[in-house]
Amino acid sequence: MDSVIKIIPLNAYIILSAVIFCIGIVGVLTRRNAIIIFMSVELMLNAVNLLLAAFSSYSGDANGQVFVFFIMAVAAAEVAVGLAIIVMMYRNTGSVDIDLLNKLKN
Amino acid sequence: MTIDIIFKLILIASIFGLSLVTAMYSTLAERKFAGFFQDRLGPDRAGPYGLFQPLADGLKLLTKEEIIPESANTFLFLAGPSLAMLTACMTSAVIPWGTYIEVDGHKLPLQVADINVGILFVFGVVSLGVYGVMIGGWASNNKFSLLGAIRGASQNISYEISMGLSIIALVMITGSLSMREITDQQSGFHGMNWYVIKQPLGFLIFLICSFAETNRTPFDLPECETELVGGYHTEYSSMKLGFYLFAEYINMFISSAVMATLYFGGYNFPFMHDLGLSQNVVAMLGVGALFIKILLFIFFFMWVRWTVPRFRYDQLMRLGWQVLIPLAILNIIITGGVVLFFQ
Amino acid sequence: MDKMFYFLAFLAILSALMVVLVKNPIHSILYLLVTFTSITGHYILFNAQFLAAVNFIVYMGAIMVLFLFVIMFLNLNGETEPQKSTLVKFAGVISGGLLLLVMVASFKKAVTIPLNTEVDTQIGLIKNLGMVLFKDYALPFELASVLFLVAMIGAVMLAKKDWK
Amino acid sequence: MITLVILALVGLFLMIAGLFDISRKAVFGVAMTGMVAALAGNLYMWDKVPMAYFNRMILIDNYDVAFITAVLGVSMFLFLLSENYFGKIQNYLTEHYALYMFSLVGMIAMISFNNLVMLFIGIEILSVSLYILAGSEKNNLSSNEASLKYFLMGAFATGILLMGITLIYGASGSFYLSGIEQYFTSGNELSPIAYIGMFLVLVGMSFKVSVAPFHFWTPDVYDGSPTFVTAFMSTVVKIAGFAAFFKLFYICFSSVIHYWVEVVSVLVILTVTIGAMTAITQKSVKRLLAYSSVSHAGYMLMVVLVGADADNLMFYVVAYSISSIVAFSVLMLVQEAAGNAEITSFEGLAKVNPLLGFAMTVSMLSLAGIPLTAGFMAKVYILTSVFNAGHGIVVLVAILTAMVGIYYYFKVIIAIYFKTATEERKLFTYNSSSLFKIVLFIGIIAIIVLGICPDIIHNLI
Repeated sequence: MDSVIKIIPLNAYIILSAVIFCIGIVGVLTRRNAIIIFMSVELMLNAVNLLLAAFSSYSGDANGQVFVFFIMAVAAAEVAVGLAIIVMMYRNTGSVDIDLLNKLKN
Repeated sequence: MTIDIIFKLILIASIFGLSLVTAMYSTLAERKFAGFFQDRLGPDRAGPYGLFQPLADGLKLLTKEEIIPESANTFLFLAGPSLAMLTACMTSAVIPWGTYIEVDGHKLPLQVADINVGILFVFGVVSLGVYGVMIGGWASNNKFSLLGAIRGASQNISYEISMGLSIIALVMITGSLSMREITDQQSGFHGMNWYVIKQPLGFLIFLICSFAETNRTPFDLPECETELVGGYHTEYSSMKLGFYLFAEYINMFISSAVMATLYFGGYNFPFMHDLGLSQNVVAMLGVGALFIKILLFIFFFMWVRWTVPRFRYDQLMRLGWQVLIPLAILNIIITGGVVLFFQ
Repeated sequence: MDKMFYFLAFLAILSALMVVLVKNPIHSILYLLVTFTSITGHYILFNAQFLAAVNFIVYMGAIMVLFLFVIMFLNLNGETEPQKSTLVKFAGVISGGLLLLVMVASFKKAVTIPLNTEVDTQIGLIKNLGMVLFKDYALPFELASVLFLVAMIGAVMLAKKDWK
Repeated sequence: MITLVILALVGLFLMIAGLFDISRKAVFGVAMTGMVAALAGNLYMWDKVPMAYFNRMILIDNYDVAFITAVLGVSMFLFLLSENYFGKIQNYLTEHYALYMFSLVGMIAMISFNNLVMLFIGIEILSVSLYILAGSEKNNLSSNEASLKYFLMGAFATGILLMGITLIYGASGSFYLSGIEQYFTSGNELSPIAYIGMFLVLVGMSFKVSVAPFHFWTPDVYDGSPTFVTAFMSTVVKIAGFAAFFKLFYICFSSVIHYWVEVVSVLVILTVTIGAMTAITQKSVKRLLAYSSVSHAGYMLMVVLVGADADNLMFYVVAYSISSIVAFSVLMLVQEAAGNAEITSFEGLAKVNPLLGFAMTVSMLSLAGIPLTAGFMAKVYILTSVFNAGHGIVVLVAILTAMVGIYYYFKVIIAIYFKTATEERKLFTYNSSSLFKIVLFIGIIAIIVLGICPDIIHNLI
């Protein structure tokens, strides 16, 4: 089986990750549901992971893949805390809308 | 090259068929054993000793009316059981069913894919198994189903941790994540160098976690009839329900196979290399040995089901978090110490 | 192989778009799951087996289950989500699009590593990665455990109901 | 390195101690002892040959020792002034302490990093602890909001920062600072992805240290969090953030400074202006301090802009932190007595409690940059070096906004000295122990002494 790194140019992967990354950014900027925003952030992190793995494989350097491993670990920790925060907020307000809190305070 | 591919296709087909048949007859066996444990006969009308009962059940499920609740999300409602079935069948790809057989000088391993990270693959697929339950339970739009789905999710997440930890202790001894290599390592001492001897605690934890992951009694809270009217599959009928039930039995079969492979020597059987038989015969006998081990495990699953009562929810959580996880960590520490000592 | 790449790339982008576009959070999660699956596919194409397995277990098996769990737990329905004003949405899309434009424009000629070099395709195997991880990256690995401890404290502190 | 280990172990120890019934004083004592031990272990490294640990994951030279000392010293100062905060925590007391210890671990990893993995993990340990601490008042909606906003923005910033790191790795092929530096100084034509990576790192770091226009989360988060956490975030965390920011840019990107110097100077101008302008209208002292911290971040960013003189940064963060902590500690007491943080709550404070009034006044003077205080000398040093580097406009804008700043800082001073307290407010008691008074007094002395003879700290590195 011929490896993909001999056929597809690296630029294709750079552009693919850039596209996914920007979709994530747009998601963060346009949605109001905290969980969806958070999922968009996960999308961004995955774009980063993909790009790191691509760089690492194309240059034959394992460091990049180890970094991906760390990003995954951090993402897992962030998810645990983030969802706890969202649950806490839902308990108090009954909603996960990020703009609602401003209204409640005033 | 072509013979390899043809052989792989035959292998896949026969594994798939075997798991289906085993699952089918597990249902009959379960009812028979239930009858035995409760001092009654069990099914005995369809065919001699009720042997055609699974076929009759299948026919019944296939011909029953399809009911999809009006308020349910149709696509997800259908996706739930399909996902459950899919994840149940995926694991069998990395299990080594036997050594290899020789045809025309070709060595044909009895394993669909010997991937480098076999155990991780099994673990990953097991952790995906919860999606079938969750999506089905949510899509039904029924509070009992939702409760069952949430219970299923939290139970699976909780027990996955100790399962992973017990696997880590095993991997520390084997130094490999490939299922085939782990099985081959157990062929020493006349085919009886099984890892259950070195990892008794790890095996016990793994066993309990497999019960929880397959939602079998005493961990069948996601579907308990008395409180949740069937849990996540309350709203399901006909073959969709059949898929859920079937997936449970396939899961039981597969987790038995994984346990047999990891801890009970897989296709190794005592004195396998001392009998002086040809390679093909040894391979076939090995497959037979593996299946005997699997069937024993399946019997154990049923034995437990008809003996032990169901846990309460808080007991389930306490067992997972306060007993199994510390035990699994202790197991890792002991294993690490022993491995270092003998290095 | 190149067909595989294009198929997976197309799938990843399409489902990533759907994550952001659909209203129902549950559907978003399922589309995100598809994105992760296709990214796992890319890892397999790289022969990065360990990453593929970990992506499977961590992202699909743990993180997304948690998301799904929380959404079901809170019983959020897509129809009730208030929308941002069109202006904000427009601005968000424009800024994201601009960033994409700048990135793609500059990446187009950014060939950093020449194609077809004889690189080691075995680096993604678990033995190799384990060596790098536990020799060079031992300190960050240990610090990651501190991070998990923090996350554990946080989850218990914030999500549990107070006792008096 | 020993510092890192000690703090992590103390955090662990505190978590286990939470299982047993231990008095508040003992817990506080353990945490302080741990920090003192860590500080001693850190000072032991002073003026040694720069040492790399764990396969060059961290590298400790005088720069790192100085900033770690600043972080530890300032947080000890803050802890000593905050007995009321820890006294009020009902649930999870030891976990709170453990979180502070772990966040210090993260900061030390951030400061002494020699590999971008360490920077990333350090930032994450710190941020995750802060998300939790910001939301630790669970029944307070503002605290919830602060936590959620901080979390979402922090995760977003992490994503951007990571993309930057990835692109730099793609261009240079290394995560080690030396490898990246080598790539940027090699003189070859740089790959376009290196530029984009550099700017994404800039944006990500700017988010984390709240530099305008990426500061919009700051007021809500600083306002909503418990006041102690706000003080912690706006002083200790800022020291660590800017130490990492400066180190990264100084070592890696200073050879291509002409590409980003204009961007950073725009950021500086925006930050000082926006910070000062929005602070004018604030009625709450807490919010005022939040905006003032944004404006001070602008000054700290100037050091990055110049790309040299780490001792200026050092002096500035120490001066700013001490002044700010004195202000926050007074604010905490007033807030507890009056129930809110409005400027009106400070009216007549000088008569009711002269020490608190004087402390607040000195810290406000220092934050405003009035001569004979530490804040003045800090501003002088930085503005001189910026002027010498040829950024006249930045200096001009900074001086103008500093004048605006004087207006709103003096609003507080006027309230303290020239307004009379209501009858009700005269009866307020400000619970403070003698330890608190002594430490507060030391703080006041430090502000003035640093203003008169700044060489105690300046020129150390």
